[in-house]
Amino acid sequence: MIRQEQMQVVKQSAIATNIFELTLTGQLVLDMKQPGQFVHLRVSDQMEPLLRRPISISSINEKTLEFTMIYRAEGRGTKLLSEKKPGDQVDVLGPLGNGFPIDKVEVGQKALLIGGGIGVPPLFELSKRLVEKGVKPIHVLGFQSEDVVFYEKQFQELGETYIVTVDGSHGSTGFVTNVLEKLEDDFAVYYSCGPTPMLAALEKLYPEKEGYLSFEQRMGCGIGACFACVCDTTEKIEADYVKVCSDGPVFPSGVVRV
Amino acid sequence: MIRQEQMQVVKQSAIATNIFELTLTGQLVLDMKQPGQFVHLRVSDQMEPLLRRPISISSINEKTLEFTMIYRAEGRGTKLLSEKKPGDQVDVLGPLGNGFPIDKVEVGQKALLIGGGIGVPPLFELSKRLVEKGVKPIHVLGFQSEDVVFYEKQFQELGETYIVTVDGSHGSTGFVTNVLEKLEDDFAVYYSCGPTPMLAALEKLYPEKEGYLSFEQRMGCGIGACFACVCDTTEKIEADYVKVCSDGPVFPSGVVRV
Amino acid sequence: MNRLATLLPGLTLKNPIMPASGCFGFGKEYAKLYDLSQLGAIMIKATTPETRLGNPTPRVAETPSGMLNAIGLQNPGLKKVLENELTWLEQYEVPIIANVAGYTTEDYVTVAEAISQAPNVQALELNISCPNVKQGGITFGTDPLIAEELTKAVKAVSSVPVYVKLSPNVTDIGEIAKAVEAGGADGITMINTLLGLRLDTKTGRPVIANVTGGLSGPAIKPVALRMVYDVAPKVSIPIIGMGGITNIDDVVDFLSAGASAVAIGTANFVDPFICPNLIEQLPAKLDELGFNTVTDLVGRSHRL
Amino acid sequence: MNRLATLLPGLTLKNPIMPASGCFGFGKEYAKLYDLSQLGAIMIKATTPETRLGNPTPRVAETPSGMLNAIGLQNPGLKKVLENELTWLEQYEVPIIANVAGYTTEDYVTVAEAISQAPNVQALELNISCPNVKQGGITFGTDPLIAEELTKAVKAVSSVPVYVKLSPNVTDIGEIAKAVEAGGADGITMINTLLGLRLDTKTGRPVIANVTGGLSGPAIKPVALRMVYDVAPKVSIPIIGMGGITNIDDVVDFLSAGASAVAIGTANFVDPFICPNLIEQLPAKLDELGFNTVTDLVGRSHRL
Ligand SMILES: Cc1cc2nc3c(=O)[nH]c(=O)nc-3n(C[C@H](O)[C@H](O)[C@H](O)COP(=O)(O)OP(=O)(O)OC[C@H]3O[C@@H](n4cnc5c(N)ncnc54)[C@H](O)[C@@H]3O)c2cc1C
Ligand SMILES: Cc1cc2nc3c(=O)[nH]c(=O)nc-3n(C[C@H](O)[C@H](O)[C@H](O)COP(=O)(O)OP(=O)(O)OC[C@H]3O[C@@H](n4cnc5c(N)ncnc54)[C@H](O)[C@@H]3O)c2cc1C
Ligand SMILES: Cc1cc2nc3c(=O)[nH]c(=O)nc-3n(C[C@H](O)[C@H](O)[C@H](O)COP(=O)(O)O)c2cc1C
Ligand SMILES: Cc1cc2nc3c(=O)[nH]c(=O)nc-3n(C[C@H](O)[C@H](O)[C@H](O)COP(=O)(O)O)c2cc1C
Ligand code: FES
Ligand code: FES
Repeated sequence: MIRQEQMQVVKQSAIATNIFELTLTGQLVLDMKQPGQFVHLRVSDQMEPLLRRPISISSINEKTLEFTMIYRAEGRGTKLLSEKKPGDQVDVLGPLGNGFPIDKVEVGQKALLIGGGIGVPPLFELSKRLVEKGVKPIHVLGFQSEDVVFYEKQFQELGETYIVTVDGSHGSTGFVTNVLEKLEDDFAVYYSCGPTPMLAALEKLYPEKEGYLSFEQRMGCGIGACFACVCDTTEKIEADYVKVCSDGPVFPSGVVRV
Repeated sequence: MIRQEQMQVVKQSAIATNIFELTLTGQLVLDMKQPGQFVHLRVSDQMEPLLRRPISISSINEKTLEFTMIYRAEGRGTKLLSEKKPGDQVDVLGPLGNGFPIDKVEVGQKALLIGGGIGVPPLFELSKRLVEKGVKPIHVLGFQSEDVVFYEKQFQELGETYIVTVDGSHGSTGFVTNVLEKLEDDFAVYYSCGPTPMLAALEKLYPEKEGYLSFEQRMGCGIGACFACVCDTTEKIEADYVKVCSDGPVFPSGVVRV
Repeated sequence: MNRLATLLPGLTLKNPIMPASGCFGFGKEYAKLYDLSQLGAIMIKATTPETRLGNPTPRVAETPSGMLNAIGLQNPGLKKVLENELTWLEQYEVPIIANVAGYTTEDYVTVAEAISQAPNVQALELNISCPNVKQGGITFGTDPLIAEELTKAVKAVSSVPVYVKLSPNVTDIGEIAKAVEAGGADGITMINTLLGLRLDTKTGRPVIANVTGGLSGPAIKPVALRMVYDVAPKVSIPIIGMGGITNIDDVVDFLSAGASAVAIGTANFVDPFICPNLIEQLPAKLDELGFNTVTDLVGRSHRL
Repeated sequence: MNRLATLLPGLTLKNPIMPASGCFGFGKEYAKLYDLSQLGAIMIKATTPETRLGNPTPRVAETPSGMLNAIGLQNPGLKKVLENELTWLEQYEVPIIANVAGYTTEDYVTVAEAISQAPNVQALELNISCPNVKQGGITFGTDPLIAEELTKAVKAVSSVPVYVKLSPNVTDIGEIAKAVEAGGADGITMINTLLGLRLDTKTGRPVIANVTGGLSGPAIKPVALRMVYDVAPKVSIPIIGMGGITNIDDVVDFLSAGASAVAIGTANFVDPFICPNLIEQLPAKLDELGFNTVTDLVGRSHRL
């Protein structure tokens, strides 16, 4: 169920250049069922910045009623968010959307998780759940450069992890696809979140594979009412369009026209 | 000289219902020369609330580079201001305007200081300076009710102090004029800050006395450029109007048409 | 007696607060959050004769205390709105105001005639003010003669009262208001969005794919309020006011300026519970201001 | 070479940034804060033939990300402006743009003729868009024919180039722009304020004594930017853009949309050092965006 709650900041820290890890606590955590869902945050009580910001859920801890997000402080809203301190309240609407389905892969199979930049966070909870289930995740994570790499260790603890940076300052050099081309394709399903060109490249690279891709769009309401976040679809589905906020953000590969 | 400075919050506390005492520190304090001047504060780094808020300087400590304001948290801006914590920065423009002249009263003479509600604060620094000079201040301070009375002790330490509340919940009952009518008028000068009807009543009560009155107006720039804060004048001066922010806020009695 | 009750042509409202068209879809999403029967009414999304896919994305952009949108009237088209949306909405006890849009008089007439016959549609809202469609839309709202003619044409076929939604992008909104009143409008809704632009500073390109978009949210409240205050004394038909309402004081201001009811658009995105919250806060606010009923408050600024 | 240099009819600007009329008085107050010679130009307060005392107070009110004002053209009148203000300003090396206002064509002509002869006045800004004076003012700015005629009349007497300041409170600002160009205007300045209203929620009374006021500040930036973007391709005279500029990105946006220079109004009240700050920031911003000169940046959104 979607709820609105004043959640409390448990901790916040910078984990890479302009990249923050923020943990909130509240009852809303109990409704977070799927990796890949997101929350819609108010960053200020004032009327400016006005709109909520969509941020993916990166990890969930039902026991402590905590969840964590990882985001880049870039514009006005995320910068304000990065100033929140433990004890501060954040107005959270969520959990929103449909996440990554983990029932598409069987115990003992391999799953390929491909993340690009600030698209990496939702893959973390996904990977944890796959490991819990007995699936073997392989992580291929692309970043611009060393100073914005995060969670390398955390992913390594869950499974095989390849880091690639555009400028080669950490891991191998280039794009995730440079790594993928060299990997065996003995995985059952691939999951990805990152910039749209990367998602498009994946669909081309694995035309026969089952894949689940998480998309981004500018949002208004975040719950499906305003039609801000629509994407055109391919012939693969009947609907003429999908809404990223309520039909997605995760779609099976081939559904969204990229 | 008028300066703009990011000053630091030293302390802030509620001293009566919705009434806050805020102390800031910074170099700008060195330019505060006169009791009755004010500062123009930004209460947020965001664009909303947009305008600065004019608040009187209530006391000045050149040694510690600190000054104190007392204000009522009422609208959006002052409410935000009341949330500032020690260590936070506040964007201050000041000192602004012309304050109460203390050279109009001689050593050994009496001065009558009349404050109404949130007009009381600037009289505190004034009284301190008068006492320092060897002038005897008499304070008549009017408030709505007991819960919004502040600084009673502080004024008592400086001189004779009468408190009057509209509802009689503290001190005597009624308006400052009810007290004043019973007081001897053996003072050389009177000084006042408070609601305009009170200032008007004082001018009527003491037509022969030298008086200095501090006025309020909605402000834009706070420095005399935008003509937002003008007041009509009487025949007493040549100018057709005065600006509260730069010609005032303190004017000799009889100058501003009330 | 219900202090919040508001009677308008075709509309018996439990309270004067309703979501604005385009900001509430056809209600399904908000129905998951609260009971829609609480609402005074629902202004559903603009309906056109055929399915419309709207403009390319990005369709929204944030601005200081506001937002731009250029959705482009995306909607499933008349047939599906009747079959899927309005039928579904029948489960709630809430009057529906159907927002009617199009490119030609024909379009408006077609939609108006059919949709006004749906059992829960109690009024139409003629959208002659959408700034986000290239032809039609806005021109209907900026020329008094055309606005009057269109109103007449729609009135001739509608089975329910017709409200006309005015554009703020005009020199004299009072003139348009009087024209639609002369055309037979039963009420006025105002305002639609102000035409605005945001550029991506890095690239110089418009942020919104459609280039310009409609400005809404708190930023426009002073303009909207001025227009309601201006139009109210000039017409004898009621006004449903909107534009930047985000809190109960804003509601009071629009009623004071002469609106008989209000609609909430952008604020739904900031706080999805805004409509029921404001409805709940209204009685206490009336008490605070010393008014018995909402009707007593309407137009008070003109009586001072 | 000065990368910020901007050449406009009558104006050789060190940089394209100047304070907007009415937000900077005649410069005296800001001169206490910084050296006025740093500024690209100064748009001085509206001048009328006689002393004007303006509207009753309150004259300003805050709104979400904006403010309303109804100063009512208070100014010391032509004679005193010439004798006290302009003479005093001669000590600075900064071109003055004199904002000319009035109620009748006569008024405009009288002021224009005299003030254009002051040695440091290098251009006039015809204020045909003040929303805060009952007669005149705004009507000159909303009717293309009247605007054209007034421009002609002023051009006939002015010794310096004439810029016309447009009102945003119109259906089609492009039409007015073309009209004043046809009337001989050398440039356009835009936009003046949007007409708005704020009510005191407690009492229902307008906060501003004049009832309505002009809306300015960040809230109106999307509207102003849209209008500059709209007008720039339609005229061949330069535009000085304004409306809600508060930071260097806003400056870039207005230049990108087609303004050759920009003016800063309300932001001076928020940060009295805004003009010199933005002037200082501009070269680094040009570097960041990969432009050599300000002139290269002007109108880039139309060339993409
Ligand atoms: C489903 C979803 C999940 C996301 N998860 C994450 C995440 O886990 N970590 C992270 O760092 N970022 C994430 N993003 C992107 C994030 O929403 C934007 O970076 C953020 O909204 C930018 O806000 P701002 O205040 O920094 O920028 P501003 O420029 O001030 O934003 C202005 C407006 O544009 C919107 N906007 C700007 N960039 C984007 C964008 N890329 N996507 C959507 N809206 C945008 C803002 O929400 C706001 O409404 C996600 C986006 C979506 C749609
Ligand atoms: C010279 C001067 C000195 C002042 N000194 C003090 C003081 O020491 N302590 C104190 O509590 N108050 C003082 N005030 C009043 C104080 O400025 C207002 O209470 C405050 O600006 C209200 O802001 P807000 O955010 O609470 O209200 P809002 O309603 O959000 O304010 C909206 C706008 O109206 C203006 N405004 C509202 N009320 C007033 C007012 N009474 N006077 C001027 N502008 C107003 C605000 O500045 C703002 O621009 C002083 C005013 C002036 C002019
Ligand atoms: C995303 C969005 C979509 C809108 N769609 C419509 C629409 O389909 N029909 C219509 O008449 N108005 C539409 N509007 C305008 C609103 O109904 C309302 O008139 C306007 O937004 C001002 O109110 P607000 O400031 O409360 O949002 C839309 C507004 C927004 C923000
Ligand atoms: C207090 C105030 C006074 C103004 N006075 C004038 C004026 O005398 N003449 C004029 O042409 N414009 C006047 N304006 C309009 C500004 O010059 C400018 O066009 C408008 O405020 C938009 O810019 P901004 O958003 O940067 O303030 C005034 C604006 C304000 C806020
Ligand atoms: S953001 Fe409103 S429909 Fe998706
Ligand atoms: S506030 Fe601008 S002149 Fe006084």
